[in-house]
Amino acid sequence: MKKQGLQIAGFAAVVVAIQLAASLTGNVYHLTQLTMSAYYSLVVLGLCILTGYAGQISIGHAGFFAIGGYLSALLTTHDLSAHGGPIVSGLAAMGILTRRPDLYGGELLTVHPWPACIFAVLTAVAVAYAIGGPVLKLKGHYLAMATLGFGIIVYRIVLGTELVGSADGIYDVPAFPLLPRVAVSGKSSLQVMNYYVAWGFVILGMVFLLNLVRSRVGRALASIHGAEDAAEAMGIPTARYKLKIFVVSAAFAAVAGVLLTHYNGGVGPSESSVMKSVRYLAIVAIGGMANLWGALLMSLLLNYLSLRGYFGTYDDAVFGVILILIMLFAPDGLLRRQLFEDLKAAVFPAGGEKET
Amino acid sequence: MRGRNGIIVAIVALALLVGAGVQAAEPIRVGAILAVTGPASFLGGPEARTLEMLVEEVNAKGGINGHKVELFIMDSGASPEKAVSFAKQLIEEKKVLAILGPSTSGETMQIKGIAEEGKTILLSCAAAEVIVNPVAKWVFKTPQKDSDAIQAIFNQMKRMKISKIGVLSGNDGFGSAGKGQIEKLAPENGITIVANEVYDKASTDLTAEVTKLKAANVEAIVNWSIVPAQSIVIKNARQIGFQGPIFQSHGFGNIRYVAAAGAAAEGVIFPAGRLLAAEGLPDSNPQKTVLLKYKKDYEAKYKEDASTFGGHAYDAFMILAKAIEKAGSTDKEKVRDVIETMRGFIGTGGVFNFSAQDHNGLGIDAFELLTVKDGKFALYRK
Amino acid sequence: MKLLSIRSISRRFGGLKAVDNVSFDVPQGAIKALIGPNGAGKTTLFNLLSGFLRPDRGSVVFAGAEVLGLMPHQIAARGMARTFQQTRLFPKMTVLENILVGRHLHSRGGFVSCMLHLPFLRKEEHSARETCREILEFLGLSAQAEEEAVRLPYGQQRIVELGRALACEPQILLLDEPAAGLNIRETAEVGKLISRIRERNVTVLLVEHDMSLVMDISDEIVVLSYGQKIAEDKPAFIQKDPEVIQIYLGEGDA
Amino acid sequence: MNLDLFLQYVVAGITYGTIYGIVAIGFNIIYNATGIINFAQGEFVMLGGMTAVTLGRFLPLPAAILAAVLLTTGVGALIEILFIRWLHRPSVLRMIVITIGLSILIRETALHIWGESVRALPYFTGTSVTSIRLGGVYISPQVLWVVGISAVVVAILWGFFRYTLLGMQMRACAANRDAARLCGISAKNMVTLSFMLSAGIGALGGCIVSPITYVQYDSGVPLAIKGFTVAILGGLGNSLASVGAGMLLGILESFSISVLPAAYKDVISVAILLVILFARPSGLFGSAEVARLKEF
Repeated sequence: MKKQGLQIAGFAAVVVAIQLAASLTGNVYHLTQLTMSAYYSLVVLGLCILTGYAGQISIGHAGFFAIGGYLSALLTTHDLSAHGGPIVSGLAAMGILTRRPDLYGGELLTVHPWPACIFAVLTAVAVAYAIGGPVLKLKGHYLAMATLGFGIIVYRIVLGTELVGSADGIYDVPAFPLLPRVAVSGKSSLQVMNYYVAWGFVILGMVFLLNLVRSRVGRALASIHGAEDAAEAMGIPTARYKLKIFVVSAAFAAVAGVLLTHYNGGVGPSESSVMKSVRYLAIVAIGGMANLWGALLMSLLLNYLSLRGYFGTYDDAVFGVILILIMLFAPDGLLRRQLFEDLKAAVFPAGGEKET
Repeated sequence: MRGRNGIIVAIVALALLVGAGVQAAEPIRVGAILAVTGPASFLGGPEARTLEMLVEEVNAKGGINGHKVELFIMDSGASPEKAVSFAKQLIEEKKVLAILGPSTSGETMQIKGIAEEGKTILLSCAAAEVIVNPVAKWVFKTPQKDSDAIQAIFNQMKRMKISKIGVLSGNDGFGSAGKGQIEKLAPENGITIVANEVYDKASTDLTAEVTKLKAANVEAIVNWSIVPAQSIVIKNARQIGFQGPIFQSHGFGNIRYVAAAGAAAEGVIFPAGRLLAAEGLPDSNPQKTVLLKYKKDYEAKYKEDASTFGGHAYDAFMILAKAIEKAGSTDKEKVRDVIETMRGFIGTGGVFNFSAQDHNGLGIDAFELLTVKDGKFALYRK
Repeated sequence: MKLLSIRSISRRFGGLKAVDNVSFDVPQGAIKALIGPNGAGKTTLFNLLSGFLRPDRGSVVFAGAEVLGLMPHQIAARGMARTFQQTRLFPKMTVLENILVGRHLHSRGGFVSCMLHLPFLRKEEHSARETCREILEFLGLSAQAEEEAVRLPYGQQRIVELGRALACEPQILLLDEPAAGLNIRETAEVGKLISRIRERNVTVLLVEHDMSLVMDISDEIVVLSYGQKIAEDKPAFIQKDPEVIQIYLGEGDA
Repeated sequence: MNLDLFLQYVVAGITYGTIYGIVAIGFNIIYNATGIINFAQGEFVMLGGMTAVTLGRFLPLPAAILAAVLLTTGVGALIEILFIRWLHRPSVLRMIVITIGLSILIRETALHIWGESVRALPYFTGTSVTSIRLGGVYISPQVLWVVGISAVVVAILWGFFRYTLLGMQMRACAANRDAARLCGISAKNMVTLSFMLSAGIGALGGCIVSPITYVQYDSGVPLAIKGFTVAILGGLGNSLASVGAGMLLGILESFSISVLPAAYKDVISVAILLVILFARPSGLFGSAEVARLKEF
């Protein structure tokens, strides 16, 4: 536990160092992409614990991200003033609704970001509960396909529904006032604050998950990954544990979706695309499957570079190549001590590498 | 652990260095956010190539007012979140004078607010009406209005005494925007939509959809889409023996779609900018020279047919260049004001007349009804 | 006083009667052995008892309650722990961690409390580790506590798996061929270990091929053949039982 | 809905169905030989189409198609040798990720080779508008080509696996690698062969459907997804069944749009996939036991 405290502290220090470095060198704008990367990292962390530790693959996590982002965006942009009626007035009475000016000086009556966010995340959680049961009974390719299928369904629905703007997505999403004087917003004046908000969330999430993996539950999850029947024989309710961790990671994705949507001021179908889900999985794989720190660092690095357009028209290609190379030569990821041994093992099968 | 933290520090230091690298004061900086790859690459591809060509040309001539143009093309892959990231990057970091694109309406709407906040000119190459209506101070667009295209079609229908139509549209931004406008304008023109279907851009066969329309005995089909699948529609319609006229959107303005549809494309009627039928225009037409030049240059350089999409980028860049020239400075405010008051600018999309109320500057006269004759675009003679 | 009583339990796979109407009891504190030629249905019977398989009919009363139809983890929670014929150690975990998983039933931390690392967990974790170290002591594996379990020599892996089951503090321990693939010396050690486990007043039911081991340690023996119970008696008598001898000679096994 | 309309929908369904079926067969061959689902299967179809179109410029159509199929077969072999062959007991997760990576890689390479524009082979007979009229139903001759060639392919495959030594060896490996190895069959070569086979079939599929569906650098993925659905529907590893399943799904889809907005067409097919996975992963036609012992 001490060790973990040090890690977190060290990481927090780095986060601060980056901000100072950026500000002092007059490159504050780097924080924009770093902030976005932070939110994507939340998804990656959630997926890492599900796939890396509990051994349940998911190629549909962008779906949960999208459920969070889209619902929050829809509720905070859909103008209710036209509707009126008892429900609306009722909601207004409960203080759930809020008035705000739009881009063109008009006024909108919409749901306040807080209830919207809560509703969005709860919905994602509910969906995860609902599909998790049957999905997690499946194994191997079947599990991969089922999660992939879920992702595609979300993508299709988003794309085919005019209420959520079909292909255009939802735009003009307002800032999210988390606390008095602290808001998730893309305004360049709030850049530094948002950088800290985002990384604050990541560190919080990291603490939660590190606690989890180092605990009784963490061991149970790892044992499910290692030998499900033995875990069951030790009295671990494997089905329930798998479902719970699935829900946890879905919640991480949904929260990320909500926050990034408010930060970007919009959300589009691309956020729910299969390619996105694959990227998250790729990052977890590159980070070393059961390695939260690795996943976090790789997510930070790759998302940052990708969002700054360093990969140009080769963006997806880069991910593809990295994915293949890592899986071929270092299936346990890069950020590890015995990396070299594994490379040897991979090249000379006689070495017999271990498999996850 | 220390080691790992070390890694991050290294990574970021590196990143900052790379970022800091791009600092050069002299040239005019222009950004472009285009969907060069991904689901809208058929838009972004030609647009990007057109811009590269134009910049080369301008710089070869010594730039604008003696300033060379430095163009940053960012490939958004049609994902809004990237468009957002790039828009901020271009405005805050690259300090660009203007952003050309994005290619899709979705992305444009996502960064509209950012352009406003960053007080940076945005010349969108996307079609949707919402981009310029309501008008936002810094946001302009070069493609013609859907509503005008549709009006042109409806006028033609009235001449042909058609009142019962079936509508098909792609599930992309272009398709859904057009679908909305059609549903809005049809009643005013005394036209009833008896069947209305949306198809996916990855569709492989749409026989079922057109069969449904035929079953509703529509007199004509309007097919509103910008994706390849639209030529599958015409083909399947003809295959199942639909004889009535087929109207397409200006999204059909890409000779490859005609080639793909083959014989089925013959006789399709669609409104489009004059680029596609430039040769057929009377010499009196003011656009003719501009069109022919762009066509010639583009086709010479890239060995592929020029499309109206590239034309939108052409117009966006030329309008900007013209404005900078006239403003005689690279001050965002000044340039923007010049664009807003620009009149009679001859582009590929039509003759632009901007105003404080109209940030598109094109009217219904920007459209010519075209048809396909022997696999080539030709003016439609009513 | 019977701890476990099995009544006319049967299970068939397609045409094959893997376990056919078997009944016997396991008295509290006994070491009972289940022997029989390959394919006699011993492991199937274990899987039925521990809930990994559903029987076609029959009843299993454990500690005075019917356990048939319960999920394996529920049966484990009732106090029945088992090992597997092929070792099922958790990879990428140390010996200690493997044993700690066995403590699952005796700790309470849930998802939320674990994420928040609530104070009570520190005590819980501490005592769990204490117990496990004690068990490692008992197994004579303290030295290997921090090694990765699956990298230990095979013999020790068997012991770790046994210890993991022991960590559940079961009332009864089902051992599926604990001596499989062990050399004579190791087998003898396992034998001693099992007797010492009994001294921790844990009842033991084991499947074993190694006759010498079985004869040494077990109080009673049940003989299965082709899914049916053909004998149940003290080792001394089983050795003389003509039918049993017949099968084994016929099999040429053991 | 009158009879003609009904039949027209059926024809449409059969058209989609055949396409899906071909992709599914590709999946099954590799799955049987390796237990891997090759997520890059759709890319083989795309490659076949693209290459054929390019070669079509200087070669007569049949030659171009043949060459395209052979080339793609080569790619299949190359992929197996470079990325799969030497892996030591790879985990399912690892294989999934690798093949996904391959799919991305091939797609992006195609983008940078051929650009983003759509291509199509000419219709084998007649033009895009020619259609044969049976009663009130219109059928494009190309559809007949697709159905016909697919039928032949399936027949040949069936014969290959039943009656040729090589085919039987592949089945042996599928049924029990180790036993097969003991009989002196090189499992590794069988795997390579399976990749070549399914790449070739995918490519052929890509060629024959491209006049109808067109081909573009990214047209692989949607096909692959339909392919999965069908492969699962028919029971993973069961090629004949997957043809039937393809037809079923195709017809379901074409009718679904007569009641639902077409925008949700794909939701239907994927939803079906999920239902099957939940209800009976062994597929519609397969029983659990059959699913376990893999057959081509």
